[in-house]
Amino acid sequence: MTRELLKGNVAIGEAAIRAGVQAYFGYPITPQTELLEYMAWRMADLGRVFLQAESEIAAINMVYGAACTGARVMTSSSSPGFSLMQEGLSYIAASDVPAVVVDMMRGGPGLGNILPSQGDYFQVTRSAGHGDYRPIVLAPASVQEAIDLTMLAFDLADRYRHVVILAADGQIGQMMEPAELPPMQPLTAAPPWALRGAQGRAPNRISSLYMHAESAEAANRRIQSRLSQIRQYEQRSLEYATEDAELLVTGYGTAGRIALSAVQAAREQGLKVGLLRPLTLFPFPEERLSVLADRVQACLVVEMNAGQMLDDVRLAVGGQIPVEFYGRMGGVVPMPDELLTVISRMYRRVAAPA
Amino acid sequence: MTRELLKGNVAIGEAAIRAGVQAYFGYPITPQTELLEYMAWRMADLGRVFLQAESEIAAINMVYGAACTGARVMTSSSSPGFSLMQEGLSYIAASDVPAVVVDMMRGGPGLGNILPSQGDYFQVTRSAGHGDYRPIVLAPASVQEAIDLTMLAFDLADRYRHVVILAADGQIGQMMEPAELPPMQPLTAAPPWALRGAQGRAPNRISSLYMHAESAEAANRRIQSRLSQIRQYEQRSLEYATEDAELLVTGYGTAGRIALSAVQAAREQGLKVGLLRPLTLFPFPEERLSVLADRVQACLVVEMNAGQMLDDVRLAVGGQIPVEFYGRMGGVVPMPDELLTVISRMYRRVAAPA
Amino acid sequence: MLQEITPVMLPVYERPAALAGVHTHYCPGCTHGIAHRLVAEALDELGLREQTIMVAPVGCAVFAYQYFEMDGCEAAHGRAPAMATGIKRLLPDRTVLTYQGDGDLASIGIAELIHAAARGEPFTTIFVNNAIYGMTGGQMSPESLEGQRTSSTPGGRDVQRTGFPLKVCELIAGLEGTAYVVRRSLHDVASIRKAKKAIVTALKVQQAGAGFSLVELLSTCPTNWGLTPADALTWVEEHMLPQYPVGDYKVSAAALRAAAG
Amino acid sequence: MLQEITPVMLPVYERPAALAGVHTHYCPGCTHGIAHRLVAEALDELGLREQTIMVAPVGCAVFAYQYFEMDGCEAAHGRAPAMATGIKRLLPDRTVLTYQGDGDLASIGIAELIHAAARGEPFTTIFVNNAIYGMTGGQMSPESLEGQRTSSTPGGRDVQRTGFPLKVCELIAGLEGTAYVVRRSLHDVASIRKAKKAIVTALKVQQAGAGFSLVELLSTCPTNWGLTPADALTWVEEHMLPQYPVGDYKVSAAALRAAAG
Amino acid sequence: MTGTIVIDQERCKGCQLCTLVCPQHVLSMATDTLNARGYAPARLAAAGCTGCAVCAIICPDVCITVYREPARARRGPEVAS
Amino acid sequence: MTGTIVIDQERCKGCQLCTLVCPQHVLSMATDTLNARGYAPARLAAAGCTGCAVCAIICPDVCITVYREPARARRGPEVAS
Amino acid sequence: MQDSFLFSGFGGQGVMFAGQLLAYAGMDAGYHVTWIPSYGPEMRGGTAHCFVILSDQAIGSPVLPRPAVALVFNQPSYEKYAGQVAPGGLLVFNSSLITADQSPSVPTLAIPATATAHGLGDARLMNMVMLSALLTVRPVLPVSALEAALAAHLPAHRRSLLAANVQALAAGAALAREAWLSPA
Amino acid sequence: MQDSFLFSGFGGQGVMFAGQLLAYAGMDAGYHVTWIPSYGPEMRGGTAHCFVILSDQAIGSPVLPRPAVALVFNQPSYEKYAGQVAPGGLLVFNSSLITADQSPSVPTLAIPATATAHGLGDARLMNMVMLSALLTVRPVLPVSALEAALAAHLPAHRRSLLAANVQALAAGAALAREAWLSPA
Ligand SMILES: Cc1ncc(C[n+]2csc(CCOP(=O)(O)OP(=O)(O)O)c2C)c(N)n1
Ligand SMILES: Cc1ncc(C[n+]2csc(CCOP(=O)(O)OP(=O)(O)O)c2C)c(N)n1
Ligand code: SF4
Ligand code: SF4
Ligand code: SF4
Ligand code: SF4
Ligand code: SF4
Ligand code: SF4
Ligand SMILES: [Mg+2]
Ligand SMILES: [Mg+2]
Repeated sequence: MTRELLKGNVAIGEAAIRAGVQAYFGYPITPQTELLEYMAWRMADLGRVFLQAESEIAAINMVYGAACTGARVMTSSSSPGFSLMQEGLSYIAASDVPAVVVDMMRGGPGLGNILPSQGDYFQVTRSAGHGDYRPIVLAPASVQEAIDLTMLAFDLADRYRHVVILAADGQIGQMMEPAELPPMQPLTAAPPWALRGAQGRAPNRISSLYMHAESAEAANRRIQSRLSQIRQYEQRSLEYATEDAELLVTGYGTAGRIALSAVQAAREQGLKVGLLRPLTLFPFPEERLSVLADRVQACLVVEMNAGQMLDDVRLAVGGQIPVEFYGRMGGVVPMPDELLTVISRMYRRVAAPA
Repeated sequence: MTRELLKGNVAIGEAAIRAGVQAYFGYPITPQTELLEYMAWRMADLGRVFLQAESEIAAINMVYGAACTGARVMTSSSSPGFSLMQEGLSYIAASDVPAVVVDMMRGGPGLGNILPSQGDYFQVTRSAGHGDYRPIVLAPASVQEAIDLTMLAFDLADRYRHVVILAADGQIGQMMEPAELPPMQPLTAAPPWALRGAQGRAPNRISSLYMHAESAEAANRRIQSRLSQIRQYEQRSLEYATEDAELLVTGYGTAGRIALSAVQAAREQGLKVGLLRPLTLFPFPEERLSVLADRVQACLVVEMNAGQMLDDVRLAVGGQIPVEFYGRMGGVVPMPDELLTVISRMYRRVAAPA
Repeated sequence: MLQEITPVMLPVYERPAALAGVHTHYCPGCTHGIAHRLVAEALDELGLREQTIMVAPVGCAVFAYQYFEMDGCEAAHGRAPAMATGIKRLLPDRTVLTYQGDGDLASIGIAELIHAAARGEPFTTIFVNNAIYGMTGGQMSPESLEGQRTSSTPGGRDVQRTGFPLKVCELIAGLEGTAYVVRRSLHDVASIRKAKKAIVTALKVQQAGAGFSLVELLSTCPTNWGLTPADALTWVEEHMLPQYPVGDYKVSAAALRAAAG
Repeated sequence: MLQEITPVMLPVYERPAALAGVHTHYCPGCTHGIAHRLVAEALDELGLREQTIMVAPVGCAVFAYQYFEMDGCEAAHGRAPAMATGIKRLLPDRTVLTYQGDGDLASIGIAELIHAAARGEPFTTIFVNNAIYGMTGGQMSPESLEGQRTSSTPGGRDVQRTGFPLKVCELIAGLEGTAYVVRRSLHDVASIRKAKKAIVTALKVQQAGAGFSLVELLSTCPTNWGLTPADALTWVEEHMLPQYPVGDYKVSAAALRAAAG
Repeated sequence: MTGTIVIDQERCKGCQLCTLVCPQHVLSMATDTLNARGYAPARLAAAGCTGCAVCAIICPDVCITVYREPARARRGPEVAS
Repeated sequence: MTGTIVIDQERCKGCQLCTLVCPQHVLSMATDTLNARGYAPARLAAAGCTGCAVCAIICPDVCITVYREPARARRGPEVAS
Repeated sequence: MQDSFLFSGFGGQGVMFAGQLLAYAGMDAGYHVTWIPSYGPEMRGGTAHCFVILSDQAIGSPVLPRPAVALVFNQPSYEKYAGQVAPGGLLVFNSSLITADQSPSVPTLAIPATATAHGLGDARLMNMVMLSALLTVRPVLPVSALEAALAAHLPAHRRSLLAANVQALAAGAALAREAWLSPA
Repeated sequence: MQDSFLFSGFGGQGVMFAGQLLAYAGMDAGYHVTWIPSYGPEMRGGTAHCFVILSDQAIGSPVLPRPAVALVFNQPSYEKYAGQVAPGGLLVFNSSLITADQSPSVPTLAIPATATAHGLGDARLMNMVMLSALLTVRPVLPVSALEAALAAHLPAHRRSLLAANVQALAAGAALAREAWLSPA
């Protein structure tokens, strides 16, 4: 395969297609619109299903229906639109049907703006709707990762029959970078639980309704055990220069990527700084983080929000080391220099006090 | 005032009325429907605004509009309906208008059932929509508290110009208990920022749109500083027998109330067990909890979910002491005896090992 | 038993195969049960049971997916048309049905209904209009009649404050995507027969891919109306029928052909 | 300047007071600007500026609340009718206006529109129909014409797959809560004059509390249509007008009285 | 005697609708028993059933199976047309 | 000469609509300057303006103020009716 | 002291009001009190029930897995709850409508409540007959407390029924004394 | 090596494509590359811009507060960005449309690009003139790399313009050599 210069939104769309997505339902919203627009012609070209829904609510419920047929299906949106999908997401998760949802996060709360942000971390990782469950959440930091994690998203969705959210931000959606697309995969066959007409078999029924507390609790336990499997097997993260680091920086997606530049610069200045960049936000790579927490003096969390993954980091390190936070909000993307300043100050304070 | 036998849903409605709620917009959903039904006749009787909205989305956006006029306004729902309000809540919070929202939680995820649950803890405390903010969240455990916290909700909403969520569950909504209602309060006057026509003054404008990153970040900082004030001044909790406790039990709302029975029973058996019951879920009473964490040997968190406040407890105690969890899901309410068993087992293990 | 079934007697009316054997939770005399039976009979008649997917609503018919002997699912409140769209787009040769109450379809779900209809999604909606929110205990629905007492309009529906009854067939018949939009009633035997015919026609229209089809059925809620089952039928006749006239609101040319064929 | 304004000359056309002095972000030639001006003129004429509350949509008119010299707010996408309902219910004697694009009103917001209309909420909606999602860069809206190329219908709108244009006036005129529902166009001077009159009438209808009023304005999006501003006007005339005929779709008796008074 | 019916006593919810529509007035409600779910079921209480199936058509709980003598039965169920 | 107009050069976005509708053909677009926002604004380029206000009615950016001699002005703006 | 009561029967049998009346009486007597119904579609067509607790300290759970006392008004409720009463408890049942075909491990009190109510002219008085029968054999509160509660809390539109209700209370108490004192 | 480029002008001036072409050329030369546009309503009626980075190591941020090089195509872009170029950087501006009324602290290169493009028969070639002018004085990549990138990446429906584009590249390079070598 050759490398192409690809826009994040387009790359995700094409990756989904190569992963065998059979239907896309979506509603325009900046900064993910190009993904929808790409699907509009590409899916039609391939004779697959593309439909611009009347709203994000309709889109997620179309996804719900389409997913019930056993097909690989997808929708994408950005923060306000993602908020509108909460009820539908909760239904999907409760019904054990796989679905992939892209949240190309933008500045919030409210209408906010269309600039890159990570303000939906809580919403994507904690529940995405009412009731007890957590979606699998993947956080790409580059166009290539957007492709790779989109492919992974479909596999995980099918494997666990669970909702997978690709949580990126406007910068990743809008940016072009060289990247390599995987080969086209064949469409997956419909699984036995799919709704396709009860021909020669007992009816299949998909629902999230459990009138009685006992059956509802059993359904919840099923979800929880699925989640603990996911916690056990699916934690993923990348590291840079953590071997001898005194200060560990952590951040995901765009913030994590920019933090890498800052960490590299800090290393050039001789500071023993390392980076852990989670690829999965749920399951949060707590195992790896707690291993690293044993080694470093302190940890700095960088996010494009007011401090959300911060909770997961603090939970993972469990008070072992001081954890500090640096965040920009409302669509401001921190610059490498800015992070370098923050890192070196903190380094002097906590890791190598004079 | 005399004590009356009041149903939780009705008590909340009447408390809101006495707090001077001028408009109620809502959509039926079990187990909060009686609240809507009560408002239907009571508000009409008083010549205030009652409107059954076409959906929860309409309801929350009617609340948004009505709140912009400077009136005290309210809606109520239960888990799936609350999920549908996420976008609207985020807009309201971003626009600095006060609003009170009741979430009478039920078994989830998905359609689930109508039984009592605390499965929305994450959704209510973490963001209630996209972007960075947290609603103030109050958690009553009895009909009397439902009344008192409803009154408080309106005051806090006005004081901070913020969203306040009363997070109860089906049991509190459905239960009758003796309780005392406060006297009727006069309606509040419209604040200067309210939209009521720009007569003889410059226009007032309310929005959550900040095109530029700088202004959006400034708006976020305003919200964050409001939140830190709230964190500083509004943490509330109740305690029982914590002075000499070796094991601290904590739970809110119905779970906390039932835990109290279990803790009392444990005390009768001579076990040094105490209870902390948060009244505010955001701000979480972390100060008090961390003080207590210094004194006790271990902490048990009890919830009617898979472990959500658990995170806040672990964050507050910061690894000082072991924290364990006991939860029931999908509408199952734990029984006092059941909790007593859990408590005494844990007590023997961690607090007073033989 | 007063009459024995002698060997010479033949069954002329039996439980349709498309209905599951389970007990339903409907209240005594609730005509949801009749609507279910008619749908099942229609599917049996056309031999569609094994290729049908049923989308149940949130409302008293929330268990509908269990009450039919076929593949089914349960949509979020009001979103059945969106869910059905998702299914039908993936499986265009299957028969897809939504079954929705008036709160579900006309209140929270009106956007999804209108857009599915405007797009001409070729599935069939059975719209059970009992002028009230049955499941949640009898609140006003958009279909409640002027003056109707409900638990959220305790003084009777005041149309000036709560709005005017929403006439769904009339509303959507003008949309180009609709092929077959009719209203029938379940309040007596003759009407039930006509309702059945309409459901059969709607399914044929769907099979022909002619566009969106909807059969509205005026139905009872004895429990929340506070009437006996028999009085509830009379209430439909006396109060609902004048407001919601039965009739064919749209039969497109393609639908006509499909019905004939 | 070729002509001097001599003292004997009087201004006959000035910027309306209800328009704020700020620059707008609309593209050159976009008729959103005309719609804004007409609303401002109508409010000035009726002396309503100081008692009006404007609800802006999400769409290119997202800043409308800043472009008028009056109280205003900014609704979530499609929810302006709900927000306006909240305001109007609390302040029944104020004038409440929503200003919505076709994506906002007819797609995501159709439920809130229909229910506000069915309830007869006495506020006024200015519905700017440019047959496209302007702000997000030109995707299909429910109003896009058959065959129209948009960024989400690159091969032209195929009504069989994407649905048929949704005719909002026609859809809601039959609702009992609507008092005044008309369509006008902004494609030439004569039409603009008529549009202005309709807005004035709608506001009078609102003042009379006669019910819900809506003025649809056929508008341009030169940027996303890929046309010059002048060609865009022609496109409205040649392509939109035949599909969306201007006219009075509903003028209730009460509205007639209000308009006359 | 041209027809008869069988009422599933356990399914019947005692709504009485069948008894009201039967043109032959041969149906009535049990007064002596309740079924397991607490309902007094309908019963064929007199001779004269014609197998017209009107009761079955109105029964919301699909409790009634209708039988006819072959001559009439061949004319097919009136229900299904 | 019965009227004139003033075009707010900074507000004008150069859309040309006024120049196309002016019945007197007295408007044209600047070719020599751009305003601060980069647009070539419209200008009154010839004598003959009647103050009919047609240009102002079509202008999407409300750039045009129209003046008339008192006799005609008293008839009131044609815009507002 | 803590005592818990399950009331169960068809909708329309006055299950909820009977429970509420006990709760009112308990409240007026200074007890902590909770009342909680079954709610929502559970009720649809089936049996309805409510749970009442009286206690002299704060009540944790308003529902318990096994009530100390069950008052069952119809056969399905009997089937469901007869075996669930806590040890040391009591089962009161409406023998007019219930065929007692189980042998519960707790004492039972059979009251022909519907028949008695009929005799008093209104079958809807059945719930009062049952309630006073209960308090007669398990005197958590005196039957007179129910009378007072009725007088204080009967909604205005039902005031006219006060006398009949009081009569029913008396009848229930009489039946209970009889049944309880004369071993079966 | 890391170099960063801001392209800014009116929509329709080929801002985005110029940036993309540089990115393509950089990619083909083996660099890490990012390209990112301004997007959404920011573009509405105003100036559009994009930001390109070429680097020999992984690129953290695809946008920087101050570009090393700014290519401005129109007056508003000049006003906005002339002062923002990083120290040691370069400002290239389209002198056909821009009156240089500031004195930026970085060297400037004035290219009559629109006029030149006009001369070549198509004003839309302006962006190519500017781009090759830039690479001529700041030879991160040879101008020939742009030609190759054009050949490789010009979309099919624009293929017919290849020759004209290549001509424009040559013209830009010539202009730049002239302007740069002959001090003003
Ligand atoms: C999002 C959401 N809102 C509200 C509810 C509560 N709810 C359940 S059923 C129902 C109304 C059902 O009425 P209708 O559709 O008329 O059906 P019926 O019961 O009358 O057959 C409502 C409001 C819900 N489950 N989900
Ligand atoms: C919930 C939500 N979904 C989507 C968007 C993105 N969005 C912004 S404006 C718009 C469409 C606007 O189109 P229209 O209403 O026709 O107005 P126009 O711009 O054409 O005037 C969309 C989809 C959003 N902001 N919020
Ligand atoms: S509540 Fe009404 S609609 Fe629901 S099952 Fe009972 S009678 Fe039927
Ligand atoms: S994008 Fe279209 S609708 Fe929006 S301002 Fe520009 S021309 Fe007007
Ligand atoms: S089949 Fe006809 S005659 Fe026989 S019982 Fe039924 S309704 Fe009566
Ligand atoms: S109609 Fe059916 S359910 Fe009703 S009484 Fe007759 S047999 Fe029973
Ligand atoms: S007022 Fe009339 S004549 Fe004068 S410039 Fe404008 S359009 Fe032309
Ligand atoms: S119509 Fe207005 S904006 Fe357009 S060119 Fe004329 S003055 Fe300028
Ligand atoms: Mg209904
Ligand atoms: Mg539009």
